[in-house]
Amino acid sequence: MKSVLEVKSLYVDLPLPAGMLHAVRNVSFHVNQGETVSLVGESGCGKSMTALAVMNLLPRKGVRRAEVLSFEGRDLMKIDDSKMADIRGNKMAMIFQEPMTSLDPCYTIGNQLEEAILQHRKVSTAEARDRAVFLLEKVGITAAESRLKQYPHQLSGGLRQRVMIAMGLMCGPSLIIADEPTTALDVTIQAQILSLLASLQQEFEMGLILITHDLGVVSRTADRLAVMYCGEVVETGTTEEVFDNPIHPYTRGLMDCIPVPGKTKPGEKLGSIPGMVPTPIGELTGCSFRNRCPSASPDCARTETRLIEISPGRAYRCLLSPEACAVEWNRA
Amino acid sequence: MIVYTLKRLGLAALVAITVSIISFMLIRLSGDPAIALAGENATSEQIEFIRIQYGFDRPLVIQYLDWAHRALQADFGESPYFQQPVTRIIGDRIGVTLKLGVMSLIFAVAVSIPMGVLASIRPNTWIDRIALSISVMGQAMPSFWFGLIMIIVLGVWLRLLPISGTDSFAHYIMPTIALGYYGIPAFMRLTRSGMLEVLSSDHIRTARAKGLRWGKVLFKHALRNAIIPVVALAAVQLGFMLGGSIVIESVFALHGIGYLAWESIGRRDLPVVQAIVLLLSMIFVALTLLSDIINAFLDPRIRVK
Amino acid sequence: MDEPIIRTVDVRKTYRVSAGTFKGKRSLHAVNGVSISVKRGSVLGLVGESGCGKSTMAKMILRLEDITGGEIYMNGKPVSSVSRKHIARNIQPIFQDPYSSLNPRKNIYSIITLPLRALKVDGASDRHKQVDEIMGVVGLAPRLKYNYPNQLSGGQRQRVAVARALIMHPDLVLCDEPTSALDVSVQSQILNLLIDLRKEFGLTYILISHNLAVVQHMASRVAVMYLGRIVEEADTQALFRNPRHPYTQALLTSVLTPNPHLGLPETHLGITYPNPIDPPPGCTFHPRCPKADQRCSREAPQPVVEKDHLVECFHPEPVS
Amino acid sequence: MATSAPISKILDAGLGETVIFPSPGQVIRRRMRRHKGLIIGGIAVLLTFLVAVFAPVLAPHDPYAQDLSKRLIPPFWHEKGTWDHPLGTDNLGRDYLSRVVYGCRISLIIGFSIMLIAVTIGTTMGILAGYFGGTVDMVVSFLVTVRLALPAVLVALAVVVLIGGSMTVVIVALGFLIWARAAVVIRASTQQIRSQDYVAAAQAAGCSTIRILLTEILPNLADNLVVVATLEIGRAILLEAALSFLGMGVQPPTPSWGLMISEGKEFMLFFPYLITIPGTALFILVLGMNLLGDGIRDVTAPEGRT
Amino acid sequence: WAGKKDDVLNIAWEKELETLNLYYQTAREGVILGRHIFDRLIHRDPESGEYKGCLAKSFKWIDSVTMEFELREGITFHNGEKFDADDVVFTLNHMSNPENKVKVYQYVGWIKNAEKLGPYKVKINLKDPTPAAFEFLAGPVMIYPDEYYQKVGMKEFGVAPIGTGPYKVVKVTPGKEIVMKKNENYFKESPKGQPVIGTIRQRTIPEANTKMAELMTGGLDWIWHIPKDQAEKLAQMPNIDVVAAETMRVGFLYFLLDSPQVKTPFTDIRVRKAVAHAIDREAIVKNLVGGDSKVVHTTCYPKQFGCTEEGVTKYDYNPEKAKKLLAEAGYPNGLDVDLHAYRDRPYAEAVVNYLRDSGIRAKLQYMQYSALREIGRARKVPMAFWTWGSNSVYDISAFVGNWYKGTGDDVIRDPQVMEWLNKGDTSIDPAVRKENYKKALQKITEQAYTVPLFTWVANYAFSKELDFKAWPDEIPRFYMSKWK
Ligand SMILES: Nc1ncnc2c1ncn2[C@@H]1O[C@H](COP(=O)(O)OP(=O)(O)OP(=O)(O)O)[C@@H](O)[C@H]1O
Ligand SMILES: Nc1ncnc2c1ncn2[C@@H]1O[C@H](COP(=O)(O)OP(=O)(O)OP(=O)(O)O)[C@@H](O)[C@H]1O
Ligand SMILES: [Mg+2]
Ligand SMILES: [Mg+2]
Repeated sequence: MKSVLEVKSLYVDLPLPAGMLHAVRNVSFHVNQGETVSLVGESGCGKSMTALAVMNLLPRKGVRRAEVLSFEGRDLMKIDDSKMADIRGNKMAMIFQEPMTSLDPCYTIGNQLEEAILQHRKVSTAEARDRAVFLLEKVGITAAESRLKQYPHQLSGGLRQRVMIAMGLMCGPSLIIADEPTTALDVTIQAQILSLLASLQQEFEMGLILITHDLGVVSRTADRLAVMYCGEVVETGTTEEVFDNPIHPYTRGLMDCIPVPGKTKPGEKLGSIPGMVPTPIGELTGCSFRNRCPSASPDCARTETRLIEISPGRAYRCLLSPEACAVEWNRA
Repeated sequence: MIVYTLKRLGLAALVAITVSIISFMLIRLSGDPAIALAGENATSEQIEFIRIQYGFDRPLVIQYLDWAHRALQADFGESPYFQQPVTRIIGDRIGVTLKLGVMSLIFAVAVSIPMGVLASIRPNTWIDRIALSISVMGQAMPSFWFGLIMIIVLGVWLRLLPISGTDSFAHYIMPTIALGYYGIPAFMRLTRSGMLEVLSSDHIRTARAKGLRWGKVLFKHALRNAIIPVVALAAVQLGFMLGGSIVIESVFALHGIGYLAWESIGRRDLPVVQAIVLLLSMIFVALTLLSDIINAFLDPRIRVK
Repeated sequence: MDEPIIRTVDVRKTYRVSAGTFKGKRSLHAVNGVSISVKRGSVLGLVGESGCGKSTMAKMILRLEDITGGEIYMNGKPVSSVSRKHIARNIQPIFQDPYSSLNPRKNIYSIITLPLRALKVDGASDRHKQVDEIMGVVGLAPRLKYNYPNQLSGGQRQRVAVARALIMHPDLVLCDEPTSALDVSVQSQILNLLIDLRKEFGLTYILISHNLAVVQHMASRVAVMYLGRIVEEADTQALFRNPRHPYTQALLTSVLTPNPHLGLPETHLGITYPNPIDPPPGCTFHPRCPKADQRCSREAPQPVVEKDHLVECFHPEPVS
Repeated sequence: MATSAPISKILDAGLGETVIFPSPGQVIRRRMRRHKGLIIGGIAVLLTFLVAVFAPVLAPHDPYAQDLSKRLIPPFWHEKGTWDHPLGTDNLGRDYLSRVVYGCRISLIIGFSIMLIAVTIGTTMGILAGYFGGTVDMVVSFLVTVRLALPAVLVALAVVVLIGGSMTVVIVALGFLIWARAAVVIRASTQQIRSQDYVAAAQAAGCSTIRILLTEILPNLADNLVVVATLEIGRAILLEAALSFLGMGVQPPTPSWGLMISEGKEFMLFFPYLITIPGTALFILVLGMNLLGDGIRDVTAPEGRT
Repeated sequence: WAGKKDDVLNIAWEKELETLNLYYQTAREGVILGRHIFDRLIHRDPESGEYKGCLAKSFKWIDSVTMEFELREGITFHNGEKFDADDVVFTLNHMSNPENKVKVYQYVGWIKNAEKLGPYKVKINLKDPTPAAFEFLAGPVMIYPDEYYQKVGMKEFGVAPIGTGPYKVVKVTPGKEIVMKKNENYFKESPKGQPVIGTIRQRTIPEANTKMAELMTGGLDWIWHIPKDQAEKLAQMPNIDVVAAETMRVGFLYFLLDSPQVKTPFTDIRVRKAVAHAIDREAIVKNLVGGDSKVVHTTCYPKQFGCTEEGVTKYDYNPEKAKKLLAEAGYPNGLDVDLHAYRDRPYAEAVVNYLRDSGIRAKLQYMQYSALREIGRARKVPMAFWTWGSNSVYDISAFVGNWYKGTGDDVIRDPQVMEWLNKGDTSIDPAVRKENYKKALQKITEQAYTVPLFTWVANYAFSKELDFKAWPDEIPRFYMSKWK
């Protein structure tokens, strides 16, 4: 299958008053046409930064570095800002987490939708509007014509998120990055939006990067996933592989933490990971999970960890062998 | 919409009444206006005469109601000092003050908004520093002193600009700068902080993710959102400028209502003072109303469905 | 059967909200006639969509909001007749956001002792002992005693909130989404703590959450709210096994358990979103309901209880 | 974006405690050391404050002692200046340096007193409006509107002119006129604080309203109050100077800077030092106050904002 | 920006006149304009002090309460209206009628009525013998055009005044400027002479520095009321001339001897005397006021009729004596008191500082004239710094009459003084008058009811191209000026 996006050894650094924040470290993944790749991890682990680095929308002082960052064969590290702007929203679209604030409150939905295509295509406003109506209907919004004249605040969160999706599709991109598209929504709406995304992705044969911290969402939607911790990828593989047979202690801890109806017994204690996620500021050595890891040894502080590939596309980041990793988490 | 407008108008009326009572009481309770009216070297008989002639011997409440009743018909009575209808006296002078106020506002806005925008897109650079310094210094510099210094430098030493009077546009330049300068810090800071906030907001990121060019992001999406609080401030600021033009009018010998009010206080020309206080208050209320309407136009969240 | 700790009878809360700058004020029925009861020692889970009135209920029970209509009975006494201090002795809250629920200007010690000081409990001398003890119970290191909240992690902060709630040994702890602001790895720590504490002190919880898995894991009885009303209430087992209200069914279907072998569920709900200011006539759920008919749009259903399983629907799933 | 997450570090030290958080005081101290404006403003204010306190030591002459035979001696940098009167003498032959030094006291006292009145009124109104909302809020908002609608300089002038100028009248009149800004700022922050869960927690813990206002709300307003207070002092000093300029501020022979400018203004064209000296002093003090106020705001702002 | 080359004389003062109907205002600036726009029946020559006929060809006393005037013929008002006896009769009767509420009633109140004896002959009947009548007729009593005045009315006349004077008003912009043009048809026989300068443009500029800056840059040709030091500096400028002229204004401290409302230490004559000894008036005059200012020892202007220093008690500058007097009066550690003042703040401040040196810690209460006068009359002011210009009337009755004759301003009310003044005011025998005024002045100074200070000077600064002469009566006469 054709690869849409190829990321190899991506680093993102943010200078903060307290020191240099290494928000993303040595992250590699790729997305194929029509495939859903999920980045999953807890808050602050660098998921959004990875996405923004790809879009070249990092915060002002953010600096990105990568061995390979290529999109449809073009090296994104080498092209200038205006070329990148031509790609953004055109070939590569992004949907953000907060549907409430991600639309400009001052302009109508129609205006904002049309703007996306008028920027990149030589089309008339009428054509742009037709496209907008078509896509609004596509994302399940009825009475699309009249919706075009509405302002964002007149729509509910679910509708706004649909508008955001439609906006991403305006130019028919080959890659969509969805950064926690459903986190702010109610569960019932979350399911609807995710189905919608999935079906659109099938229909238009797009690559999709789905960023989330919800293991349930990942397991139901992604083809492949990368578990991130503290700016690094600690485990990758196909969804089945990782969920059925997690290797890294962090992945396994994470899966133990959440109550799963049918699996966990009601009222029973849940698994947990002690401590909290550190923020990677300053000089970093050793494994970043070592202080929460049940099987950590003094070596973990000294030795640099690497992703160990155990089969094509399946890798984990630990000093120990897969078997040694799989020590039981003690339920404290 | 109608209810809202009525409410606003009701509020304006309430403000007007309160303001008028305050100004009426403040001035009337402070002493006998008859003596003031009689003027220097007047005798007791003259004073007594004036007291009865102007009705200063009646109870305060009656005097107030009487005044308020006539004020409603745009009749602020007659200035005892000028022996002329107050409306006419103010009418003769308000043009100068309005001109000065509006020009100062335009000056302040024209300087501060571009500066604020520049500072916000390049925070912590020299542009930002200069803009901030100007704003901090502006806040610390008394406007009368600034005006006087301008007179010395631009008027007397360099002879670039006329010093006083209202004969031509050039006459308004120095007063406009002196008064307008005072508004710059507030506008600039608000623009800058508003822009900084908007620029880091989600919808700007959305706009950029759409591939929009920087200019379009800046002017179409960022500025319009950031300008909304500035519009509200502009109304308040213009009100302040009209009220604060007393000092500037006296420095540059502009015969507007600010200076008229100041003189009238000194000579206890009560009807004039009351009318000006009320007028300035009403202008203020009207301006805030206007800014609400403009903002409703800019920000659909405020508008009707 | 002994008196429930909390019993609400047809409780209502109406807010006057402005519908926009240029418009007048409208009534918003945040809670629109809710009757629930919480038995001593049980855990009542309260679930529902955002904005359906869960937090408002909590606030009324805590007497942080005045009740617009109906009555709440605490241990049989109407709360409107008892003082807030009396309620404070018996009910304590844990809020959702551990960042805003702790006063940033106070150290942990004074945050935890606030209820003691507010209620003028004697024994200032052994307060330190009490605090040390409760900090131990919730798993806070003693050295944190004089730290300030922003020196603590989210999980630690939530533990402080728990400690503050427990220092008066209340009967009922009202947890309003206690873990939804926390990372999953921390969420389980707090849930475990709540489970332990309940066992240790025989506590009663009202647990508000939109995470159905958490509710299923923790609660003994569950009430489902929709637009200010309880549309279904039953024991946890029964409710999850046999959801009777179409909304509950949709809710349960929507839960995404981590299972890579399943696809995405179909909820059969429309995309219309309930607007609490302008609720639909009849059954408020009918615009989204797959089973809705003419009657639903005209008439509001009344609650029906069958085998201790309440449902408010014209077309409920039969009790199995 | 998770920018509000606390800053921690991965330490090499081992696997135990790895998280260090700076205390709030440390954060503020660290930010203070980096903030140039704050440092400059702080030094300026501190200096004026010291001058005010040690005025009797610093002033070479009695600020009130007049010697009509030594009028209008220029400052030392002028060829006709003398070191006996380093900054020259004024229109009545009083030593200008001594008057500037004592004027520092007066300006600070005036600024401080006006600020105290204004901030007390404004804070009370702001807290009540922000906390109770509803009718109280409406009343306070109405009062603020009325106050803002009243042309302040005009009303202050009227009061001072009609009652007669003295330091007390000026202070009270201005104090009662400039509370609106404090009220607006404090109201907004109170509203924001009031919506925080810790206030609800305190209520749920059984705290009385007074107690909540005093121990939960007020301490969290402290930063804001300090900022408002410093900025208001600057504004008050300027307003007093404006009243003095119009001849209706503090009465002579009190050496307030505003009054000195007003008196020196008569001589501006030919003896410019009479206004440049007190004007510069005023400028430095107000500038210092503003820099300090802005600085404190920056330094105490929550993490993630600058 | 004009001046000599455009024949426009630009002048400025601080004050904005309320009205140009000059019977309805009392400001000095109005008096000045009045000399240009209007003429009077008689004219007092500023140089010689002699009375000459102006609108009247001749005039004489019939008896002590009757005067008769022969009017000049062929004079027209600015609007073309002819001047005759009707104008005079109308003006005098109208203005002296209390119902018309003129503000300068004290200068017309003595008139019982005026009668027309012929088209150019008029008789005035007086209520009482009024020695100052000529003074009034030569000053405040201007002649208005009867037809025009009755047509437009009192108010409109105030913005469009019509007179016979050497200048006519052509433009009034309220609060900003008044433009006057030379009256080409000014009657040739006028004792005031013929106007030379074509246009006079008066601007109101309240800010002293602006005024001076405009003068320095040529925007103005003439300004006045310039403090001594600035005047000296202006005099050094190449294009500016400065004249300092003594004026009739006299400053004095005025005490309140007793009052139900406030405590006053000045009940004790020793305290009053202490104040008198505490002030170095010579130093103030020399250093601060400058020009021709003089120390005075009585509360009147020395050149006024009846003003004398003969036999009055004089108080020298003697701080030691002041302290001693205070100690005797029971204030060994000095005392605190307010000093109220309303103009020329530096002078008041200098006085305050002198009082401090002797232990009288006076706090300056500076306020508007009207406010001060009001509380003064209400007997709430223990000590005030007053000045009095006598409305340019060269008769002592215009001064002491206001302060010691039992009027509202008189808070001393010494019955003996009042009696002497009354006698002086109503006698037409100059010797009797002088005698009575002298007695009154002696008592006033002996009792130190007031502390007379010094006379004022007016500093005029003007373009070197302007030929301008100043007079002690504080009335600049531009109709006598010309370009050099
Ligand atoms: N604008 C910024 N300035 C400074 N630090 C930032 C900024 N944005 C993000 N960070 C920091 O960068 C790190 C990675 O952030 P990122 O947003 O990628 O996390 P995330 O995995 O997307 O988390 P979340 O689930 O909360 O969105 C975090 O430690 C965060 O605090
Ligand atoms: N103080 C208030 N004034 C006006 N409306 C309010 C107020 N508090 C809550 N509401 C409204 O009442 C309704 C119920 O709110 P509530 O906070 O109880 O919902 P919730 O179920 O807790 O939602 P969430 O899951 O988002 O916390 C909402 O529509 C909300 O907007
Ligand atoms: Mg993110
Ligand atoms: Mg809630």
